[in-house]
Amino acid sequence: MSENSLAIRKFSDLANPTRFLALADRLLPWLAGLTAVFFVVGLWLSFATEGDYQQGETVRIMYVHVPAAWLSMMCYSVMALAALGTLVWRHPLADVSSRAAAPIGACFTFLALVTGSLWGKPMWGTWWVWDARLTSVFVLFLMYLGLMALNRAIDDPARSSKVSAVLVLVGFVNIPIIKFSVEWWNTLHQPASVMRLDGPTIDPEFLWPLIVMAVAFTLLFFTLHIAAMRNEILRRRVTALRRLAARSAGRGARTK
Amino acid sequence: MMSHAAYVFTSYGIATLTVLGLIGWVVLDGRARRRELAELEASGIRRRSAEPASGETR
Amino acid sequence: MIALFFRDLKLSIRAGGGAMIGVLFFMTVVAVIPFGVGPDLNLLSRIGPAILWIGALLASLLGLDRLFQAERDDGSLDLMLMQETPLLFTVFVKCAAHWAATGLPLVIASPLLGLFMNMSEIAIGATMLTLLIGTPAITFIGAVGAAVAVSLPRGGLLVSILVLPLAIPVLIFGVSAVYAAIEDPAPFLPPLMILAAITLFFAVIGPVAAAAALRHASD
Amino acid sequence: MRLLAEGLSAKRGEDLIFNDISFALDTGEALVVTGPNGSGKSTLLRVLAGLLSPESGHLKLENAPPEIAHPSELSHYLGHRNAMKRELTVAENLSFWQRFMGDSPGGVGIALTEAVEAVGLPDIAHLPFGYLSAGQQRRMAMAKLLVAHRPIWILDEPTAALDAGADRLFADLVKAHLGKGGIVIAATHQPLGLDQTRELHMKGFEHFAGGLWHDA
Repeated sequence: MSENSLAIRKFSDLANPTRFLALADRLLPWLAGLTAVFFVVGLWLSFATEGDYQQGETVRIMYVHVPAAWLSMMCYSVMALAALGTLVWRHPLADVSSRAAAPIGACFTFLALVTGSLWGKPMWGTWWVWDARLTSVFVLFLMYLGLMALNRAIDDPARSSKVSAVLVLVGFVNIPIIKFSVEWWNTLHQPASVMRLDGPTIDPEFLWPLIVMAVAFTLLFFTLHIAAMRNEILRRRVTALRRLAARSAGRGARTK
Repeated sequence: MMSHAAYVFTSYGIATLTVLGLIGWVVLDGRARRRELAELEASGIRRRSAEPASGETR
Repeated sequence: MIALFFRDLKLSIRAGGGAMIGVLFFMTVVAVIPFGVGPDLNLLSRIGPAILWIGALLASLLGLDRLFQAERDDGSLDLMLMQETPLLFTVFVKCAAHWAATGLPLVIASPLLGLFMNMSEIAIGATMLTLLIGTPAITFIGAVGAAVAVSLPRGGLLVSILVLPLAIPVLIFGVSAVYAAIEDPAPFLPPLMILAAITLFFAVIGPVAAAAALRHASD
Repeated sequence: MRLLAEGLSAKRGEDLIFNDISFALDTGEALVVTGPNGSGKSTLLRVLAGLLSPESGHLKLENAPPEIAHPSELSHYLGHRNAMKRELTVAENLSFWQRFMGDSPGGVGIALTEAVEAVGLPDIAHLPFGYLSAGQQRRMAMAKLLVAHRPIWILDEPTAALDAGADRLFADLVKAHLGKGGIVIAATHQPLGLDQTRELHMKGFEHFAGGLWHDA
């Protein structure tokens, strides 16, 4: 009972933008530091380990490619959750979160596409194939860009939040398609080897750098996301203050 | 293997550039917003202090 | 005039501007093609240049209808008509700004999409070059359509219908120049020169016609 | 300088809006155009601004600089719409028009900060134009008249959406412009608060069916 009320109080604390800003200010340095540490370790691991006998040096691309691809999907899931928060609970920060995540997600998806294609050129002999996995990730990239365009096109956040939340949720069907495309259609892209029910199938030699890099990228995402949310809150404050300034300037003139 | 190493370094390079760009964008965006907020607050204080003056003239 | 150029550039980058939409549309159109024709890489690399050109043509038509309509809606067009500077220059500068905001990003995005289409390096380079030379012509032709349709309530679709037939020569010579670059026997320069000539021709004719149309549309 | 209109008439579509209007305005003189809705005030002003060509008659400028082809090049036109972009800030809008229009011979526009001060809104030039209220937007559109010098001002319902205080402020601007040897032509329902103005009352053509497709 008391735990429940405590949880609700914390939840409502988060809903207050000022509290969120204070929390973000305290949290961000730690998150950033932790991210840096993980990146140092991860990069060291990924260059210290030996190359794969089959893939050679290019296996090192995987240490960037897999985390970026993972984040491209996780970021969209975060956005979908936030969209749900906007539509169902009308959480004031949910729309901020979804808006702030879109450019970050687009960047990670871009990274996944580019590194994948840099891996594909020496391994498959082509930059790009239109197989299910690659195509659906590209569609995800286009969706991120489309959402960013939508967010920019509608000036008023109160109006755009619901609209873009609906679009995010509709677009969420793409995520399971990406995840299972490799299993549903037998394509060129190799099947998942880390996130499997029967445990990872790759050599621990490659698993460790991969895991550390994945954690580092995830931490990076959360750091950037919180910072971007803070920016978005500040942006909305600026807008609100500007409208206030315009209104009060009119009043000032009338009293003169 | 030399050409493979080139692919590896290109992808790490692009990844670094993208991530640095993203961080730079977030930081600069935050700074710009804070500056705007500070400017607005500064002008807001001026507006508040100007209000009694306009009351006097009335 | 420089002020006008930068104002239009700023407007297209600000919220609600069309600079990003065009590229996004371009990428989407090109991404849809392999679903239609199938993922056969040889086929894609053969039709790639044509698809990039058609995608760029459609994408550069997107924002054209607002070129003068936005100015008319808020009354800016009236002031532009009144100035001592000939309307011709105003139209030309507006076209240049529109191209820099929507056409240039298409040119920059085209190599990326060329890779998706499995095109060779030469084909990608040739496509980029022809797009760089050819897309201004589309903008100048489009300006005529936009000026004709400026006072119509639903001018957007009409502009596309008016402009597409006129833009066909650009498409023909753009695509044939790219294929000439890939296939050895055909010479590359003549179609490219004709393309450049078309662009120069429309850079003169387009603003003249658009200015005339705007003068008569105003009332 | 002297602005002469001789026997002006104008059509919109097939309808004759007004017929045979003549006047002459010297420097420092103002003409207030009054009349009921639909009597052709706006059309007359658009003809004067060179945006519509008159059906008959002509417009002349005596003692004008020789390179001027049409009086509109020496005119400011403030129509129903403000000709400002909602997405840009007020300062960006004004500095664009200042640079785009340039100054007519015989004067210079005032600086941007002075102009927004003259319309009584010095604090909000950094805001996007779309954030402003209708009255504030109108006042900023008037600031546009000040940043680039034009001897002739053609104003269509300039004081619509303005409150009484802003009305007076605007009348002062017009007076100052006349005092410097300008010419003002304004269509309005409200009195502008000007002392020495000439008035042109337009009645419209309810009785007149002179179109091409009417039976004679």
